[in-house]
Amino acid sequence: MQGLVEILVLPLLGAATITAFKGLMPKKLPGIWASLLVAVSFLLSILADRRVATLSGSHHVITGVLWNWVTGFGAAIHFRLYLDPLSAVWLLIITGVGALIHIYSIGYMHDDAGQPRFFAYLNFFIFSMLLLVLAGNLIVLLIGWALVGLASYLLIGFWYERPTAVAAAKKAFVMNTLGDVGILLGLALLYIHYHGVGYPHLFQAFSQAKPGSAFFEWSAFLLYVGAMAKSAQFPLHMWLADAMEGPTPVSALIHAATMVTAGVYLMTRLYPLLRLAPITHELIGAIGAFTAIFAASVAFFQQDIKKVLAYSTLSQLGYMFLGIGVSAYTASVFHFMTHAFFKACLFLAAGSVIHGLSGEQDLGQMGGLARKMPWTMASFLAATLAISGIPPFSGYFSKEAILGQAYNSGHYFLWGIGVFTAGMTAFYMFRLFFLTFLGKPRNQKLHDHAHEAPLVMTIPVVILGVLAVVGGAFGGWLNGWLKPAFALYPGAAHAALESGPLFGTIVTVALAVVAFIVAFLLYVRRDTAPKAGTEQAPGHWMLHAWGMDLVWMAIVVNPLKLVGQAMGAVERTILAGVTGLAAGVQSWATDLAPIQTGYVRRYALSIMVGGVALLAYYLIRIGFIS
Amino acid sequence: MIPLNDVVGLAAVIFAVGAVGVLVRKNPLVMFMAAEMMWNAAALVFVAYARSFHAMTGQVMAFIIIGTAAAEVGIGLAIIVSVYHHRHRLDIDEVSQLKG
Amino acid sequence: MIGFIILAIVSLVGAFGVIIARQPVHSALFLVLNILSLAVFYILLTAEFLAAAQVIVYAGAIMVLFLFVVTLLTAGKDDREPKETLQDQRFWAGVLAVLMGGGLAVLAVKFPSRSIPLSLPQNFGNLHGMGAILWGPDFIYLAGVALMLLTAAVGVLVLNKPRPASKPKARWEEGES
Amino acid sequence: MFLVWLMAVPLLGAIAALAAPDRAAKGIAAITSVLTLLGYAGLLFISRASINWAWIPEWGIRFHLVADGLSLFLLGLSSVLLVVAVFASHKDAGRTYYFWLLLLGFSTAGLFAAVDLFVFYVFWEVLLIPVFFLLTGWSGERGKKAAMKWLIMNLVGSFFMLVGVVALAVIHSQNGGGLTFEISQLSHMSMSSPVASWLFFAFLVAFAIKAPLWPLHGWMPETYRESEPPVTAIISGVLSKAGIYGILRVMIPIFMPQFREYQMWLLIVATIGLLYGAFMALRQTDMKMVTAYGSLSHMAMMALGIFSLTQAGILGTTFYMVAHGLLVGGLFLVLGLLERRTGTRAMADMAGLNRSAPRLAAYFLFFVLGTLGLPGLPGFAGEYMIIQGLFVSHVVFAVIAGFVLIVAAWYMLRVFQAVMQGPARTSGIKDLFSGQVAWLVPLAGLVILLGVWPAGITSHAVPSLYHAMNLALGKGGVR
Amino acid sequence: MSYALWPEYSVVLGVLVTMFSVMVFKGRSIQAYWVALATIVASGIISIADWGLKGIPVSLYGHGVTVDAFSLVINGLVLLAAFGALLIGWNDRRYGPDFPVLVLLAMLGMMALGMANNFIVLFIGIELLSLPLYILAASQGPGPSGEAGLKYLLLGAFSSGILLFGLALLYGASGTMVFTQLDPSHMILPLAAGGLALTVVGLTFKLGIVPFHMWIPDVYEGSPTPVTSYMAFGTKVGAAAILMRFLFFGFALDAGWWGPALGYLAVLTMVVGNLLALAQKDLKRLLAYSGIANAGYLLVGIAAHNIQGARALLFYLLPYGLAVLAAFAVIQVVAGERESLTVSDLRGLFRRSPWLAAFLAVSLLSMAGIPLTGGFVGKFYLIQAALFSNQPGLAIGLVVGAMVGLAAYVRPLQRAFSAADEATETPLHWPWAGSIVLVVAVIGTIGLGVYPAPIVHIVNHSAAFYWLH
Repeated sequence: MQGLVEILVLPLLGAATITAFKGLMPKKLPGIWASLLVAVSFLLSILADRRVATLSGSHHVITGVLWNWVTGFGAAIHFRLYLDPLSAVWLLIITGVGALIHIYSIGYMHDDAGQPRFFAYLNFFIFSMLLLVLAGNLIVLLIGWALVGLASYLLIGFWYERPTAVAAAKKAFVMNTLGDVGILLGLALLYIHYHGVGYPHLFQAFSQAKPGSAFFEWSAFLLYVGAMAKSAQFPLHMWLADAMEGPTPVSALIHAATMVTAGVYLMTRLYPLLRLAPITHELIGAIGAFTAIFAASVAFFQQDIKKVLAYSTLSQLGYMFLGIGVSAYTASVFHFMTHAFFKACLFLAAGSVIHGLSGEQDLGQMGGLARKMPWTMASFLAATLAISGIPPFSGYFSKEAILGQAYNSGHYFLWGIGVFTAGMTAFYMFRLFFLTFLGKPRNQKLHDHAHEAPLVMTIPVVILGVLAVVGGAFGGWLNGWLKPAFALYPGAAHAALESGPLFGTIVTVALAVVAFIVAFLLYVRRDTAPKAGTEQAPGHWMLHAWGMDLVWMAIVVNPLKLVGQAMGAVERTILAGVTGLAAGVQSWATDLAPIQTGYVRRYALSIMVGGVALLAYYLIRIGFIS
Repeated sequence: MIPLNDVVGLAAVIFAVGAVGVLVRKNPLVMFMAAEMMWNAAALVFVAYARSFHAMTGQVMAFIIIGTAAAEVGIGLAIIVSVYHHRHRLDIDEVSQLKG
Repeated sequence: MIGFIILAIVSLVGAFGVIIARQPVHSALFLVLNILSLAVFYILLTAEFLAAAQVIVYAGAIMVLFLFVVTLLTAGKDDREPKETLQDQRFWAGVLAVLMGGGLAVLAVKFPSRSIPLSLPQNFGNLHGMGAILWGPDFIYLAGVALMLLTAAVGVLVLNKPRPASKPKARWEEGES
Repeated sequence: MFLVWLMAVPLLGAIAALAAPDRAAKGIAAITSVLTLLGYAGLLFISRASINWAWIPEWGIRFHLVADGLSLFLLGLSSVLLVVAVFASHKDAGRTYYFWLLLLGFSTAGLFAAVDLFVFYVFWEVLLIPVFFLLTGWSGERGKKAAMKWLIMNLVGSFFMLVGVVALAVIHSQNGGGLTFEISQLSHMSMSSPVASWLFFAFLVAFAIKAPLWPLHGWMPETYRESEPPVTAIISGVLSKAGIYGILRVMIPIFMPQFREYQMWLLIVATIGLLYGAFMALRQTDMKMVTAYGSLSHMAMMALGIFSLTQAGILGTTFYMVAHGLLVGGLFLVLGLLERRTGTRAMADMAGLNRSAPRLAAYFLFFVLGTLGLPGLPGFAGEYMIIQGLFVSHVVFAVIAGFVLIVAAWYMLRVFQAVMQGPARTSGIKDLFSGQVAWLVPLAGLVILLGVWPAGITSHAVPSLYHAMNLALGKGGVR
Repeated sequence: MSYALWPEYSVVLGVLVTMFSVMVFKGRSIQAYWVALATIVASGIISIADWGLKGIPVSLYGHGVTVDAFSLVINGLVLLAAFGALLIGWNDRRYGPDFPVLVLLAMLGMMALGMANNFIVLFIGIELLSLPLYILAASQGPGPSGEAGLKYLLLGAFSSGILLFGLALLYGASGTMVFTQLDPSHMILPLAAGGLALTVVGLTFKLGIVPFHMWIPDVYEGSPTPVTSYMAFGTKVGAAAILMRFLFFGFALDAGWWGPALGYLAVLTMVVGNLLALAQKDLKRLLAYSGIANAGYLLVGIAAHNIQGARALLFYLLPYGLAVLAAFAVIQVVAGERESLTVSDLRGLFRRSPWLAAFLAVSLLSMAGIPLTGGFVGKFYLIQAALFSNQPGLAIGLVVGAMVGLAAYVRPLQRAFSAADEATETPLHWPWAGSIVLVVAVIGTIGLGVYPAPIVHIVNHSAAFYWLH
């Protein structure tokens, strides 16, 4: 198993030790210890990846069975780990970005009472996420899948005394359970047909199969439901926005960089299945595109700095699924990587801002912070440029790759949406940037106390900022690196990176620039209030995410409530029936008792009655009376 | 020579009359007499059949019945006396405290 | 045959008299009538010994006992039959008795038992015969009757022993003494 | 040998506890239960322990107990929960309490090991009595009502079963097979279809009442509400499994044709129960009741697993019985600790207890997660196998079962968050004492072990399970 | 002559000696009790000695009495009943020197019923059983006791009349009085049918079958407790024995036309008895109704009319009797001076005397038919019998009756095991004799439940009526 187990176990060890000995540990130790472990497993991951790279043969896979998970019906299901170039990418991002965010958190959480608990959860999350990507079959993947859900539940509800946080946590967990069930059903379906859920086994089977049967559509769709819930695709997206109740590093790590992209991982991992399920495949792309533009529109007028970033995350996830939909797998992975860089950077920077403003998140209270926190501003700017797709920043390349392949594969409509969304992205990101760092401060008091974050926080931010700038350079490497992973089984026709038509690029960039200018004019020159445009029709709806929460209440929650009430009535009747029956027999007895009148002659009469009856019966039976 | 089955029929009637007596009379003594009458009817039947079978077992049975009746009457009257000693009326329906 | 009918009427008069007479004394006397008629039947059925026993035991001992108790209990009280209080008691009693008695009578009359053409054996039903049986093979029945009479004796003693007004306090240790 | 140990030790311990003074009772009970557990550990090393003594030769009844893969782990479950329950009980509960508790352990051991129908029935009814007295003696008038309901409903069920038991043996002997109550022999018997159907339902009703399965769960709410937490843990953890176990052990081998005939109806009713329990749990305001109705739903899940008549489903049920027993037992015990601290069970009366009792909260959350079927914990493994089985037989029910998993997450988290999270309104409570952690930790460890390594049970259960099902295969069998 | 009747002879002897001792010693003369006890023990020993004896089975006095394994088992049960009654009443001053004498006399009657083989012995047995019980029932003054005695007397005389007339008709129909010589195929059938109907009425009256049961509650409630226990156990043993002999010896063949009626009566009895038991407050009355219900169970064994039925009936008598003895012993101890004991008087019994409560629990659970008690095994055997005779209705009726009765048996237990109010916290005194009965009964009940095999063996041996299929 060449070190996979160690990579897995180290974070778990961290979580366990911190939980067990948090009482004994000095104040700073948990953070340092946790970060150290993650960093070590980052190094181990690098080694493991090198080992994968140096593997001979066509497919570069390290795999092995730890133990039998369950046996007894059909084929045994093993507890199998599996490392190939695809999971290697995730491995690196998870541990690398994870390590940075751990370090950042040391500073960010330094004065929080629950600090050890926080780092234990964080380590536990890293472990679960690694389990997810290192899983060798769908069951193990599902275990990791659910455990990251649990981790995010714990971390969203980290400040458990905030009712909003608790509610958000529950919402996230329940919606993710929906996803888990989807995967569960999907893998059960696959198991029935292929008597196994291990990747190599399944892929072998897929590569011989003919596309287009309902079975493939269903299994692919069920698995996609899982991805949907985890990656917050429309209509299962609400939990992600609410998840911002958690501490900012959590938002950066879980709800931007890693966990929410698990769906992307699952879909890219199962690309041979997508080939067999064309309808679902198209659906993925369409929903992805819609999610992208929908989220972008919602992000337009958000008032909360983290909300904006959350919806932008949604939008970027939409891009990734769009990429999957047009089977631009490498591009999606590429975008996932760059997105991990710049979005983590954005969140951490936002975190520094919030930290600097002692917990203030409302854009209405910010402004003009550039002078106060230059480093943060610089990296935030870099990341903003990256996400807006301004060349030569990283975002440009990855987004370009996705759009280009969308165009090449003939999905012109999706392409159009993508391009337009790119423009919107540029607008709301720059709006955010301007409202935060430029213009004149809207809350002087806060502004006066604002200060640059300590080094332990700034350094990770800057590193990520740099990555956000240069991340595009990894494209070529990634292309080569993933080629074996996608070449192994049929179905990845356009997996490799392709460049789109030139005019596409021009239009995209032009839109971005225009959006930049508009934002600049509106929010720096005119310095419009953040609230502007949220009163009347479109803006209002955009601000409230088009009222999707209400829709959910209307079509899902309330009907269930009604069913519950009906069943409550049934229950009352059942219980009443039981007691009623007993009471009925009892009262029957009490009514019958007076038959015993106490008069001897009545008793004699009853004897007489019995005697006559018996006599008559016998005489009838022998046919004397007939 | 008298018709045996008619004797049995007569016994049946006496038996029924005795039963009626037990059912309708309220005086415990009279009820008891009626019961004795039922026994007598039975004894009569035994004797009659003994005659028809030329076997004396029936007569033995009748004799046993008479003897038993004597003993029973002794006990019965003693009980009735001990129960009705302090009561003013010989009414069986007064003795109905135990019920339900 | 005529004799049988007359006897039957007499015994039935006695029987009905028992249950109709208003006063227990009359009932007792009617019962005597009934018993005596039965005794005559016994004689006709060649059971002299039983007839004698019937007269002596019933008409003699039992009825005397009855009359004695009647007079004892009804002394100075109204001994007239109280009103019927149980509703429908009489009606149902009549119906059921008619059904049962009628049914049995019909059975008895319609199905005569097998009768043996031979002449009666020696000593049938007279003192010798009965004695030979009762003090011979069937002695045990006599013993049983004896035990019952013994019981009756004990019973009379027990039931009429003077009883203290208030029950004595139970002294558990008494038992072991 | 170890089987004898497993039954003799609790019995002797019970008598000893009764003889001992009140303050020594708990010590004796603890020692006894631990010894029992050790005996069980010994059992694990024997492949197929069994007792087979003549009991009533005239009726062909043998005192025949077997610890095969089917019963082995349920025996383990009962001994583990017995230990935990004893440790979790009040110190001042009194000797009779421990007497009944140990007697319960004795009778459950007998029940799970019995393979002679008569023996099975004897223990089946005997274990009603300890629970009855535990309900009567340790709670007020409402407890008495609950006890009455418990006893009468269960006995009503099992009396019909009694007729069924005897009828099976009689038919077997009238077929010329001689009078015997050995399940393995009765299973080869041929019956006329209507008779078989009547017997089938006679058994099914008895088992369904004990489980309980909707709509025969009338005794459940009161009993769970009124009983002491350790007793609730044993009732819901072990006794309820007896019902399902009975279906597996007795009905599957004998009544397979009837299962086939009525499968659709059985599946439908069980599914109604599944949804029903989940939604009722969602409506409760009493945290103990939420768990109670939740387990009602889970029992329906197990029933579904059996009624799917597939290897996966039945195996899943076999596993899920043990898993659910540990989980729900632990959960009820934790709730008991909570109730003892707060003095209430109404979720509205408590909030934010996490601040004052983080360790309690942690274990509470652990068992909540296990109960709602979090992958990685045993509940999930069982539910997965059951759903796998349902997929094979009827997809619709698999989908509904999946949906219920979501509802389960909903209502379980509702409890946890209402009690532990949110702004702390009440004054704080004491956190777990080390003594309580001492029995919680091994329990949690066992749960995790089962979660990551279900094969530990399934691989053992399979041979005897398929033995039972191959007995059935003669009559249609299972897929 | 053979030793076959020596158990009975010894009892007669015992009666005489007892009465003599009464004359000799003044006062309550506990000596009479001792003599009676010695008699019972002696008779028991002789019965056991007779068990293996060659020359058994034997039929004496012109087939009047048959001594066989069956009658010996009945002897054993009857002796147990008398033993229990005697000891329950032992330490209570209210029962004078007459008590043991009458108990012995009634016991003689029951024994006679056990071995009766013709109408005369049947009748003698019935009367010899009843007369002492009339006296015992009425022995406690004109109050409830007198009422009980009077009711028992009048109804007893009435039913005896019916019985006699039925026997007479049977005699006429068959020409013989010996059961084993009765042969339905050579009878005048209608006459036999009428006779059988009336005879069954007379016998089931003693057994307490609905609708001939109505004397039972009143008489049981009014009579002194030991007498009640004697009636509940002994009378039922005798009646069941004679009913079984009479029907299985006399009418074994073509049971088709008389069997089913008994089945209906049995079901009716089981349901009504248990149902009315639910409504009772007074404990003795409750047990009276449970006695009716149990009579129904016994009748199942007869209605099944097969070898299993005979065995099951014979077996069931023992656990039933033990449960009855235990229950009435508890009542005697708890009630003390009072004649009656209501269910609510049991409140807090567990606090006052845990063992007493435990014993009560065992006996009531045995009546309810919970496993590991004799009652369960008995019911189990009865159900077997019903199903072997292909009459599932009987089995269903049995369990339905048991279900209905449950609450009746359980409620007293709940009272006994619930906390008492301070008033009743006085500890109870244990008379040694009653304790013996209790211990014997409870051990027996549990023993029968845990290891019934030997008893089952004996019963199967002694109820071997080979002509039953």
